[in-house]
Amino acid sequence: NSAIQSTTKNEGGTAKNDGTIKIGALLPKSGVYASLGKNLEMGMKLYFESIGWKVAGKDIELIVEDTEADPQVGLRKARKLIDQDQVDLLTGTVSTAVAYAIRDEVDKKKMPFLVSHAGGNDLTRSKRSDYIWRSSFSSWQIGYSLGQWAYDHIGKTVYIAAADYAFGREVAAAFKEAYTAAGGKVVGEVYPPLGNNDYSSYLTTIKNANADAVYAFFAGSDAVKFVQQYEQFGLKKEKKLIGSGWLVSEDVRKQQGNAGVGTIASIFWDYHLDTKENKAFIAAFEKKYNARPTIEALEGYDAAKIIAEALETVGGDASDPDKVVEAISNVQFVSPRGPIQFDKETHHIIQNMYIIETNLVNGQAENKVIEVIEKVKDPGQ
Amino acid sequence: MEKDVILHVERISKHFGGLQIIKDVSLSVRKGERIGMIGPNGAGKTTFFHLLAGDLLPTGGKIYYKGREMTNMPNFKRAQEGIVRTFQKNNLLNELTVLDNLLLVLQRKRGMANVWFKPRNARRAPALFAEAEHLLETWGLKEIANERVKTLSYGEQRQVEILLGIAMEPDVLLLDEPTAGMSQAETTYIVQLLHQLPKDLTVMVIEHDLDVVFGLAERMIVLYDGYILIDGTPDEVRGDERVNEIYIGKGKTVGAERL
Amino acid sequence: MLNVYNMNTFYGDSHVLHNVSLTVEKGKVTVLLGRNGMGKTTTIHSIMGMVPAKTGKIVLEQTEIQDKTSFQISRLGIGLVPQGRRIFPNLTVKENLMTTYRPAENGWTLDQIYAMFPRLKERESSMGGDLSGGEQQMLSIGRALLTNPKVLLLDEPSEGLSPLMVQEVTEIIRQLKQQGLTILLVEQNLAMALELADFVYILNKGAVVFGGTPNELDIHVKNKYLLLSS
Amino acid sequence: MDIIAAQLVNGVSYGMLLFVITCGLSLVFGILGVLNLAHGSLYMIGAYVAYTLTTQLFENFWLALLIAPLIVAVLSLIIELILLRPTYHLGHLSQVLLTFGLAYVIHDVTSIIWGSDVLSIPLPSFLSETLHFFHQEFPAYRLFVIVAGVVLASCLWFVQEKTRWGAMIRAGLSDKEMISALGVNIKLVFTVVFLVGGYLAGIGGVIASPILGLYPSMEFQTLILALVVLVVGGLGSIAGTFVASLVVGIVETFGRFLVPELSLFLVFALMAVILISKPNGLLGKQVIKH
Amino acid sequence: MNRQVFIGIVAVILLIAVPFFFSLFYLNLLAEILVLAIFALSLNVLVGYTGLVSLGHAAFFGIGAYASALLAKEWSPQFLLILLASVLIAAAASAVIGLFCVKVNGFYFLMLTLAFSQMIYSFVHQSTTITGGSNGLSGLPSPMLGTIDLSNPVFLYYSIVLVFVVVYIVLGLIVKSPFGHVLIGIRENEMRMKAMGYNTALYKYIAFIIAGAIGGISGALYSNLNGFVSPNDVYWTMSGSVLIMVLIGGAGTMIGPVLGAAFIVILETIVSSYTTVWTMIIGIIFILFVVFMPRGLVGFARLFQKLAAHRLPISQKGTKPLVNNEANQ
Ligand SMILES: Nc1ncnc2c1ncn2[C@@H]1O[C@H](COP(=O)(O)OP(=O)(O)OP(=O)(O)O)[C@@H](O)[C@H]1O
Ligand SMILES: Nc1ncnc2c1ncn2[C@@H]1O[C@H](COP(=O)(O)OP(=O)(O)OP(=O)(O)O)[C@@H](O)[C@H]1O
Ligand SMILES: [Mg+2]
Ligand SMILES: [Mg+2]
Repeated sequence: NSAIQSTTKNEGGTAKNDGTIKIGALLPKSGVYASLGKNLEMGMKLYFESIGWKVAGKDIELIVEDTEADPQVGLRKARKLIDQDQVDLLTGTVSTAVAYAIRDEVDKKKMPFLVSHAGGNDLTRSKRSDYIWRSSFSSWQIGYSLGQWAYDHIGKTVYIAAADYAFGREVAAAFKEAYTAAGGKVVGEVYPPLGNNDYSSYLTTIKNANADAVYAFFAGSDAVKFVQQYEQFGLKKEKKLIGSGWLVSEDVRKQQGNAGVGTIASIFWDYHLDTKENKAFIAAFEKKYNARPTIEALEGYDAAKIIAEALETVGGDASDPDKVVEAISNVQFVSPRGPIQFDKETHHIIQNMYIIETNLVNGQAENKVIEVIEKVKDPGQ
Repeated sequence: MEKDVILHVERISKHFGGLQIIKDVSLSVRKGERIGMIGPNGAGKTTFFHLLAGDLLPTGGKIYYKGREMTNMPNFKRAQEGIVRTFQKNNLLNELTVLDNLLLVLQRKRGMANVWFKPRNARRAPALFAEAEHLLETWGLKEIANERVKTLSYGEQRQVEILLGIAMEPDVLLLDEPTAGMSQAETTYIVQLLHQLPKDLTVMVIEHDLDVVFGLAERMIVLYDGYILIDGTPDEVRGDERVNEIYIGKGKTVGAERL
Repeated sequence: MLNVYNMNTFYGDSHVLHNVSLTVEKGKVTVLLGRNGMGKTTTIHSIMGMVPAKTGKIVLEQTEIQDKTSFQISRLGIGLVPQGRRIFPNLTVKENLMTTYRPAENGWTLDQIYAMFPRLKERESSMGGDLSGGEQQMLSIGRALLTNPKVLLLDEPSEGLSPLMVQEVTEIIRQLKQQGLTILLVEQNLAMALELADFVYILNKGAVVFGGTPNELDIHVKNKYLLLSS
Repeated sequence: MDIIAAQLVNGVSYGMLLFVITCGLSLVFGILGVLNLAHGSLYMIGAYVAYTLTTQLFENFWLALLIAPLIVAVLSLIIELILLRPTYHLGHLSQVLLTFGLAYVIHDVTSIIWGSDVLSIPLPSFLSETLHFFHQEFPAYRLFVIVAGVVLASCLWFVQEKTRWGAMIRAGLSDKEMISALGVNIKLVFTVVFLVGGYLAGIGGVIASPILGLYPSMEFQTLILALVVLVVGGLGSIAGTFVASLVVGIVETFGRFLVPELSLFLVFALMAVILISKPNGLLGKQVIKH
Repeated sequence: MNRQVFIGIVAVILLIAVPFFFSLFYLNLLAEILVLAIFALSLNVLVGYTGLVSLGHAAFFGIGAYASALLAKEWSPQFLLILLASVLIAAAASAVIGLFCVKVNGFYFLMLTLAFSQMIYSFVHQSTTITGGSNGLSGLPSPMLGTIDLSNPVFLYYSIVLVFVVVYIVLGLIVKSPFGHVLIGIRENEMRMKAMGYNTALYKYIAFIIAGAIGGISGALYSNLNGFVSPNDVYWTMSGSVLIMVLIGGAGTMIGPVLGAAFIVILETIVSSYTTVWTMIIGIIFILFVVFMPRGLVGFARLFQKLAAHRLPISQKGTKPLVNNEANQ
């Protein structure tokens, strides 16, 4: 198919190989987000394997492309998957910037795209597309869910510290929205750069401020450094540390030693969630990979399941993107994270949020779910 | 100031940290003069040239050129205005050919340096290339015109150094030990050519080869420890006891340098 | 002391030295003359291992050195005063002298060099690159002497020196010779060269065209290879 | 007032952390003139090896501090002999490509060996204590970093100023051929200095990573940071790097304290201001002139 | 007709023919290569010809890209207008930054350009309301050329080819002109150029502005091609990769940066589809390049040409008489 042909013809729907269904996954496999990408992929593979890489009698082929968490590369790879590999469906992107970057391309080419991580609010708000559905979370869900609870249980004043990038700021703003609505007061905010190396200066400032607690959004190596230094500079004794679940998630908690113990966070899944779906998922994952699943593994697993169920509904015929999208919107099941379904208005997932606390169990820092906030729905604007 | 004074130096001095290298030197140079400059090693001759050419700025004093003050004029501007120097230590564009070195001089002189969209080659700029060829021919460097400078022998590079200075068509030419490192044969040849330079060209030459300097100069300046010891005719200098003492050495007379 | 047999040296493809053979006798001053670009410096560099000869043999006392690297050659006792001085501009005068100093019994010391060139002592803590041309030449000579060599290669040591200093250096070379040092001297200053020479070679187009005592160097040869005869 | 004092201590300790990271680069690039963009990678290897040693083999930080840098030094030796030595003559631009390629290779090799998860190095218990002064608390490990920085600086200063090595390297930089002809095995000197630079990178990795953490792409972040400190101080002088580390450390700490919105901007603005007013950095040696 | 012009015309014909034979994916890839090639060409004016190694060239790419994106959003979708305006803005920015940068040399220049570009990065990254912060600006309106809608990738591709050809010819003329030779002279020995009467600071400044302006062109094209901009466009990694394109292609030649851009983009896209350790493979390729073809792809091609023509490489010294003064004897 030359470029001239494919741009002059209106319908790109040429006959594809009918024996297989191709799924393109855009995931970072190098750079800072490599381990997130890796876990998402592991989760997806776990699910597809459980159904024998077959859906509605067709083989599933998963093509993973490395986005390097770079929008340009992401777009280039999306084009490759769509134009070259002719995939039936796209999923993935860890980075919101990458998701935004490919949004128009996906929309224009009517390519069903199930977002399995990127949480930027606008993806299901101002940048909503008929072909984009999100099964992961939005930054609003993460931040907002802790606001009321923190006011009720932690204290009346907080200091906010969040990594300085769009996602960090969105989460912080959502928390602030809920917290102040509940009556709490934000006494200060600080946004250290992403990948900041030394928090001592910020921590000294925070320490000398008058706040009951500190709401923090950090992830990955930032979370390790922040939580450790939070303890080392003596803040832990004075101010409760609360934040998003990534502050004490599976991939960082062990590295924090016991520094994270006592932290309160909100998130949409936890390893210690006590449901039979979760137990089964964890058992399967640990058997296959001999490691604990992370939240990204769960996201991958769920995304794979949503895709498979939707394809099952359309009988394995992915040639009409509108039908595929329609099928996705109707998927609902009880996931390891609890019951999930899509909001047909916003294309965003409706899910439970959990308040978790980090405790010491047998000398190990472990999270425990202390409260469930059910069916949290993104407002969509 | 007299009318035909082209260069006038008024009590300039130069310090480096605590060292005073040039001490209140004053000098007037008339147009077309041929001045030889000698003095012991480290007397400040090269530094004096640096000051004239603007490669260093003086710590005190003033320099006038063609009646205008130019004490703080930057070096490239002075070169454009006609004060041109050669370097004691070869200072060429080593990766380029001799021809390319020369063309860079000529293209500026011919006002072509700011031509942007016309290739510089023999077809598009025949006059430029012809002139370069002529110069290389005259100065006996034609065979090495297309050699890269860094592959030339030391003495050959010295010859290029002088050629670049002359090709600038200066009004005042400052030659810093032009024949050092050149063989006797080349020295003789170059000196002949220097004699043929236009009469209205002002030349100042630093040289330790007394034959060369006394052959060229009609006025001699002896610099000693940062000040002018003698400023006079070659004969005055030749006869001066102090010069023999500090510079030429006993038992030697000018002219006996060579066989 | 130092013998060069049939040396051929190339820069890339260009054949610069053609079967050059030289004998530098112990305790003598051997002078190498020739016009610009004839291969004098290349000869020196080949002996020193800086531009290794492609073929030929170079023997210092009994050791063949043509395959050695220049620092080994230097340590075997060959000192070099290079053309163009090649002072280390970002080292002080004292550092220039002392960095490569190799002490020897009854050998040169820093104080002796300073006594010989008082100017260097005055400028002891100046950067090498700031020195005047002549001062750098003195420094270059001093630096080579402080490696306390057995054979000294001098490539135009008088360049840039005032007549007075030329005499001084001539005197030094004479003394060195008397102390038994072996010297290979390249010079454009014929007066100086012939005053010192025990034996003279002339290079022309990379080949040895004359070898003999200064007395044998008649006006013919000179006109042909050294002077401008047109 | 207490908070100012506390921030000052933070600034000094951060500055010394920067020095520990930068001193190896200062030696290899500033003094030896080898633009080694894989320097951050050597740092990273030091950190990862220390991680393995402390968590899997000995569980002893001090032993790791001893052994990990040696391993990095051996690796640098191999790199110098096989890759750099034959290509020195090609100049800086080739070194950029070469060492950048090397950094890429090391990047993947480490992620194959150690994975791409975030890791951290456990500290001996007395270093994980918290100390109290100025009515503030301060981690003991940060004091250790300050001491380490000062010790390293003194050793390097001594070697550079009091031995012939410093002069030899500088001479070799301006004219390699000539220094060889005067009897110095300059290739060996370069190799040894590069090796020492690698050793210092390893030390930097071990000492800094308990604070900075271990994570994929850490090497590039560290490299940029180190380059900034290096130029602020000026090439060619350990003293410059030392001063620059303190200046950058203190300015950044107070910048984050006073105008936290400009955190990202600050280091680079500082570097720009310094380079514009002092084109050779704070204490940089003048570039070689004619 | 001379050989170079002939090769040029053939190349242009090939570029025009591409959409008829290759799929959309390759078309977009080629368009991206051309855009980055323009970027590399612009940096080459500094690195290859003037001898100023910049690690902050992404600043101008990013300024061009953001200017174009914002103008397209707020002002007019007209491709040419936007392109022109973005170039002017990038040129203005380089005029300001260049003022400071040309005063320092060598590695300090590299770091000062880095500093400026990182400051611009942090501005772009943080002023979320204007630039979209770390998420960048997406959903840009598709460009129009008069009444032609360039959202059709083929038309957009042809527009890019056109700009590329114009830039290549203009730069090709500049570097061969007397002005270009001045830049080369500065690269070789700035001090001597001053002694020849050249105001080298001014020439460096002009070169900096040319490079910045053309960098701006490529940035503007990039945002039109992709329909979004992101802070990555201004980040130092972008400066680093374009520098590598120049080096691997061969600095100081016209075709080198183009080859370098093509090589890197193709390599990255293809290798990373097959293996996760693609960084390592690219790294090894860099190393092999330095060891085996230190003069870049171009040097390699030249060597090959020479060998094929059975000519002796590099120096013609062998034939030259050692003596240069025979004419005088
Ligand atoms: N930048 C500088 N810093 C310090 N001292 C300097 C500097 N430049 C020159 N000098 C000193 O100034 C003195 C004069 O140097 P200059 O080069 O002018 O001498 P000269 O008369 O040309 O000598 P020669 O005949 O040996 O070339 C020397 O002693 C030198 O050390
Ligand atoms: N690096 C080089 N690459 C190629 N050719 C060179 C190189 N160095 C010197 N040559 C050539 O070798 C020949 C001999 O040069 P050499 O420097 O030995 O001459 P020389 O006799 O010392 O001359 P001078 O009196 O000018 O110092 C010259 O023709 C020169 O052009
Ligand atoms: Mg002088
Ligand atoms: Mg010579």
